[in-house]
Amino acid sequence: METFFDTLKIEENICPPGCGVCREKCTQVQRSKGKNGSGIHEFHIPDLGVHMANTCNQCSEPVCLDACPSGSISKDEKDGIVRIDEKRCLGCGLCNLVCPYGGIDYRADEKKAFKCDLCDGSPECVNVCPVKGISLMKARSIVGYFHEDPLLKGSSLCVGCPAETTLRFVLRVMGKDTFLFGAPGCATNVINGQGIKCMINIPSHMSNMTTVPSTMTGVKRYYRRLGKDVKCVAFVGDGCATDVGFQPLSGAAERNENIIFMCYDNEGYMNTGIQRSSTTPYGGWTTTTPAMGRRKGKKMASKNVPLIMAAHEIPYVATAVIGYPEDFLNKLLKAMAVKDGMSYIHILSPCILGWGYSIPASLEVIKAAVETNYFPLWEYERGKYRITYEVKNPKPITEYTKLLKKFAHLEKEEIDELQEIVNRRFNRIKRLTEAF
Amino acid sequence: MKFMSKFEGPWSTPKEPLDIKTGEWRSQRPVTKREKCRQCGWCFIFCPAGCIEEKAHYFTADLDYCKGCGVCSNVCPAKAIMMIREEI
Amino acid sequence: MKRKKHILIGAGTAALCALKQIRRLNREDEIKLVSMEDSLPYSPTALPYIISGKVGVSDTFLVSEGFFKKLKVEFLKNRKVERIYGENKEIVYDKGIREGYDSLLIATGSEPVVPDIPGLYEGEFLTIRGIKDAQALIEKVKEGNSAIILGAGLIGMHIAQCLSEKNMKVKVVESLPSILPAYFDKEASEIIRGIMEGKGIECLTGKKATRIEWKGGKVEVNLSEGGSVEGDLLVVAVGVKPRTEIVDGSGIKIENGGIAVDDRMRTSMDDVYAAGDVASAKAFFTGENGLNPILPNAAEQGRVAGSNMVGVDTVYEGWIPMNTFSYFGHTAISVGMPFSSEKDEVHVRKINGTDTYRKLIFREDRLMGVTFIDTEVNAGVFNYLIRKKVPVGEYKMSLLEFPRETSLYLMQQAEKKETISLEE
Amino acid sequence: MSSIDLRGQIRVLDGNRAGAYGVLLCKPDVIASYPITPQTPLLETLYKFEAEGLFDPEMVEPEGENSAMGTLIGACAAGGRTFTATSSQGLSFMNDAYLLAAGNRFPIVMAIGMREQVSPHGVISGQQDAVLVKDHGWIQIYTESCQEILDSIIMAYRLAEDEDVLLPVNVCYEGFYLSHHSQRVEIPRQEEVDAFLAPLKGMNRLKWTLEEPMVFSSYTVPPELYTEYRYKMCMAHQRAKAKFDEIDREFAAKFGRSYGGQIEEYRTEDAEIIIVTMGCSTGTAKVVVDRKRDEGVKVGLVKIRMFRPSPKERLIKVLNGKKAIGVIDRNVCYAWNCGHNYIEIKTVLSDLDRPLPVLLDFIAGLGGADITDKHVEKVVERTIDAAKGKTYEPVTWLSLE
Repeated sequence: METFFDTLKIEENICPPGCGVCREKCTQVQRSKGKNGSGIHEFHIPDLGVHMANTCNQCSEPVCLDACPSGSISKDEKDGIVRIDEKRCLGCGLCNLVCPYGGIDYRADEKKAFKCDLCDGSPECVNVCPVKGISLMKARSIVGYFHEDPLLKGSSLCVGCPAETTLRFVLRVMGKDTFLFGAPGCATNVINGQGIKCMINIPSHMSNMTTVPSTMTGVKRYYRRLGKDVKCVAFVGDGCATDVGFQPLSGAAERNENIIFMCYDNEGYMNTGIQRSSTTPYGGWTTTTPAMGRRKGKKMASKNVPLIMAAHEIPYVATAVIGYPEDFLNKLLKAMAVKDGMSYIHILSPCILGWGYSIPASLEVIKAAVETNYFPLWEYERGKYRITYEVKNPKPITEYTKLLKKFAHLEKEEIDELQEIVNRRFNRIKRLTEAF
Repeated sequence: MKFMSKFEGPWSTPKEPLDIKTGEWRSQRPVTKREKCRQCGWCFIFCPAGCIEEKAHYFTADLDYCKGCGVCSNVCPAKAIMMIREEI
Repeated sequence: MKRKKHILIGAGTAALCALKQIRRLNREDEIKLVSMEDSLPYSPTALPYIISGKVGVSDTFLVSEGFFKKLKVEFLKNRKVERIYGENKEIVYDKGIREGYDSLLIATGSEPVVPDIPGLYEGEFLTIRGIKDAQALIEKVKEGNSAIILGAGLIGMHIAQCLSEKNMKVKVVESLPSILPAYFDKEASEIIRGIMEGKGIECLTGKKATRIEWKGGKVEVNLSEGGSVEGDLLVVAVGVKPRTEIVDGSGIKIENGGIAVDDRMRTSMDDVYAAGDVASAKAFFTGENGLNPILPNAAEQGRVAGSNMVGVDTVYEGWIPMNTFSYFGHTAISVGMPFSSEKDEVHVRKINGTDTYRKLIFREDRLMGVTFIDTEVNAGVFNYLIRKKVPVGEYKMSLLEFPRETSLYLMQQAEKKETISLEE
Repeated sequence: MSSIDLRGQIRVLDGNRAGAYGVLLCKPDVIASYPITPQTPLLETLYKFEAEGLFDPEMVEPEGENSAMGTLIGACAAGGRTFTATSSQGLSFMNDAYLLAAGNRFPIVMAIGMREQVSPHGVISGQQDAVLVKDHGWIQIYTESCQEILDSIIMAYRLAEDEDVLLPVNVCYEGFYLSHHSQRVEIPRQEEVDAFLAPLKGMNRLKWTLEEPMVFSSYTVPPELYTEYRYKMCMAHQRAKAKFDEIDREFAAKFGRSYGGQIEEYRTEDAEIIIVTMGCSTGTAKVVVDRKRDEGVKVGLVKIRMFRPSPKERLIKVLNGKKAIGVIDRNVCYAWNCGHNYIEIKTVLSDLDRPLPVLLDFIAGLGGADITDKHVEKVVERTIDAAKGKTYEPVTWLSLE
């Protein structure tokens, strides 16, 4: 259905001062093709503290193309890349004159226009950037696995809730041959619909918080008896998965039922109005762990549920976040491939209201959680632990906590303690990857 | 006796879809700079409301359902999606 | 919805951009492109490059043969539209054939102005507007011969350069005091002139051609204030004027010599649009209508017209003067107002020992115009800053010192500002 | 052929095993059960049957009763026939899912090996566990004998899965007295049961399929819709009553055994006084009734089989014109200081013709205590006296006298 072109993303304000590695590499690559120039420019205006890079936008209605008097600029329908036919280029410079985004250069000495051609799909700048500031976003390799979204539009989840994004992502990957299971919680609103009106196009069950894994067991086993392999997927909150519903989850894991159980962990009871759960982090504010008077949020660390699930030695356990969709996709595919037992995926899912951050910032929060090792991305696959996204230079936990009002009351002492918990937990996982 | 549901129990079917025009919640709306859209589809993946659609050569939100969260604008690598305040 | 029929008259940049836009927004409507010429569409801007031999004729066609088929567009070559009947929504072709339309675009472009100089028509002078003109000139190019060019505008200077590169002796006659007078101020103009003259191009500015005399294959141009120049061929490039004869008798309003359009590129007649060199359209700075026959405008006006023709309401922001001129490895760029007025703040930077010249014109904290000679910039970004009225107050000096970097930074910031969510 | 396959035979079996044969004969698709005394041997027997290949349901071993019911909810929603059994605190622990099953109209059949509830602790017989959930939306059938357990399980599936009913059904039998005591049991042949259950195959039942996706247990707004579902559930319960009588008649025709449907009426026709019982004490009571009849006392007995829904119409019919009613309750209602059936009968009184019979309640057999013929004789005698005009406290704690 959709086109989905690969595209370069350049992060803002992270170019190291004086760095020019991307430009040098691009020039080198282009030279090897007999061209002279760089399709990417990094700039430094020390006086203004500006360190940035700029490249062609590969517009869908390129004005450079429209303004070219010799028809030498074209937009490739297959990869979306705007290319210059060098042989036909007059060197008139009109493209440079009309492009508002500085995406095309004119070289007077050569009388040629010059621009980024994305190295025809595998841009070298991505590999050389020392701060990973350039990435190639490849939606096609993700949406290639998408099915039609079984979830209708118009859900009553909060504006911008990443849990909805996550659920749609999961369901698009899972496809139609899926039974979906939910429990009372935020996602209820999505899964259930209201009254006699439904908003999901796959069979779905709204269970009690204590009966999700067992209900899945029943469906899976009944269909197994009929000789049919159906996907049974749960998408429940941490209250259900890690608290009141933990016993049946553990039971299903011990029985190694062939189900995919996903917990979207928003670290609290959010549908009832932000009460603490067993995954509320140390120091985290909730209405039942207030930050006032004698209290400074939750006193104890969160329950490390994915690790507990791995201890059940089920075939597959992973942590995932929607902010790293390729990683998430791989994990979903692995979970779907498991036919002899249970898969558990623990998803960190920020709650705009309960955590206190601005509506569109979910992905920043998620990324900060990963980049600080607060929520390391790892998997346990048939006995082997593996970190699936290595953070080279983990940022201090303050880079995460500063984004969230629920940590606003923390002082150095608590921050240090939280950092200690993060370090300890990451080291545990790290050592597990080394030991197993 | 007047009944709303044709079923005996609390069940529902997508044949009777729930159609809440969540667009009414919106205080700001995304407007795609058509010409600048790279068709990368990142907004499509990340739109919580699942309301991003592909037009001829750009992606745009279905404003009947778009809640105006701004995530699409936030993830757009081309900065091609503007958030415009809704006027009442 | 009913399939509509759009007829586009002309096959230049404006018509093609309108066509592409219509197709982007509507896959069903019928589109017909009518060209007076028998070739594929091309841009006159490319003609000097044919003369210089940089590219062949076929390399300058704007689109390939397959383009029309792919876009489901009917391309009529060699057809002239004689008349438009707005009340019936019909056009009449040269052979009297009538055809109805739902919307019509006039993008007939412009033609060279030929000044009324005694003796001009007694010999074979050349103008450069079509491929045939270019081919005719190529045939007359001969190393060592000399050429006289009337007009030191962009076309005139460009041809001068091309002929000079072919080792012809070139003399340019311009009635105004400087070359490229519409786009560059005196100082910039002098820098360019210096380089041109260094390459042997004689620039006779402030001199009018008063009489042309043709003798034995030579042409002599008598100049005002006395004196004359002699050459083997004469090129007239004093400017272009809109090609408007198509609207004669139709009642469509003409102003400034072009077809008057509003900010949706609509003419005074319902469902008839005009775009490109033929149109007298809103100017960005003054808001008044005027002519600005340059390619970027044709492209943008074509896009705006195309959008409106399929019912997607699109406002034309107005044209901004701009041009870029490449000559002998040098580049001169002008975007926005080339000349400052008294209320403007002007900053100029020249770098000793080079031909580098930068001039920035500000009005309060807005950028109004820039001129760059031999300065590497992304010129369109300045157009962006001017058009978007981006406040540049504190960055004025930085723009002068680091024009490329600062303009890109400001553009990125402005783009980011537009996309920042208002929700907190 | 397995040595434990006793289908088509007559054997001496305890109630748990008799019940297990009932389940075997109904061929459920999914069984999930968690052990709790006294029903444990029932599920053990089922796991043996499966191991021996007598049938091949999916046998789930859940980690608790709530998950057992959860499993059945899933399997039943998908269209499967399901079975589980529990007792006492197991039933309490299952409550979360127990309610969900009824509200969703899932035709699950569950046996309850009845036992007292905590506190105090005690693995002791009683009816308290089952009567406590009398308004949780399940149909409840109480049995008197091991044979009746087996037969009632078969009838329970006919009732639960009937398209006019679609409600979960409990088959209740007292722990130890029935679960662990052996009696003569006729085990039907498989073909007979297959034929008896065959009508269910043609019945409509919404299932959870990929082809016709549905959401089960939707979020109910507006309140009128909630009311509608409750009304429909009440109506289903009301329809179940006559349906159960029909099923009983059909069962009698096929198997030669009848239990009277909603209630069993024993020598009631010309009786002046009626003893009301529920569960296994009925056998003892019948002996006493016979004995008293021999003495010329016009006493009859009504056995409540269908405790939920209430067999109101049948009770009105049988109790009309009687002089006195003595209820034996093996359970207590704290609110009214009486047994639950006493409240039930008292509710029916207002619908009887005047003069109303005198109503007495006798709480007996709690905590695993036996209800002996001496107890029942006391009940009959006092009820006769009351009919003659003697005044008694309405409720007697018989075991404490």
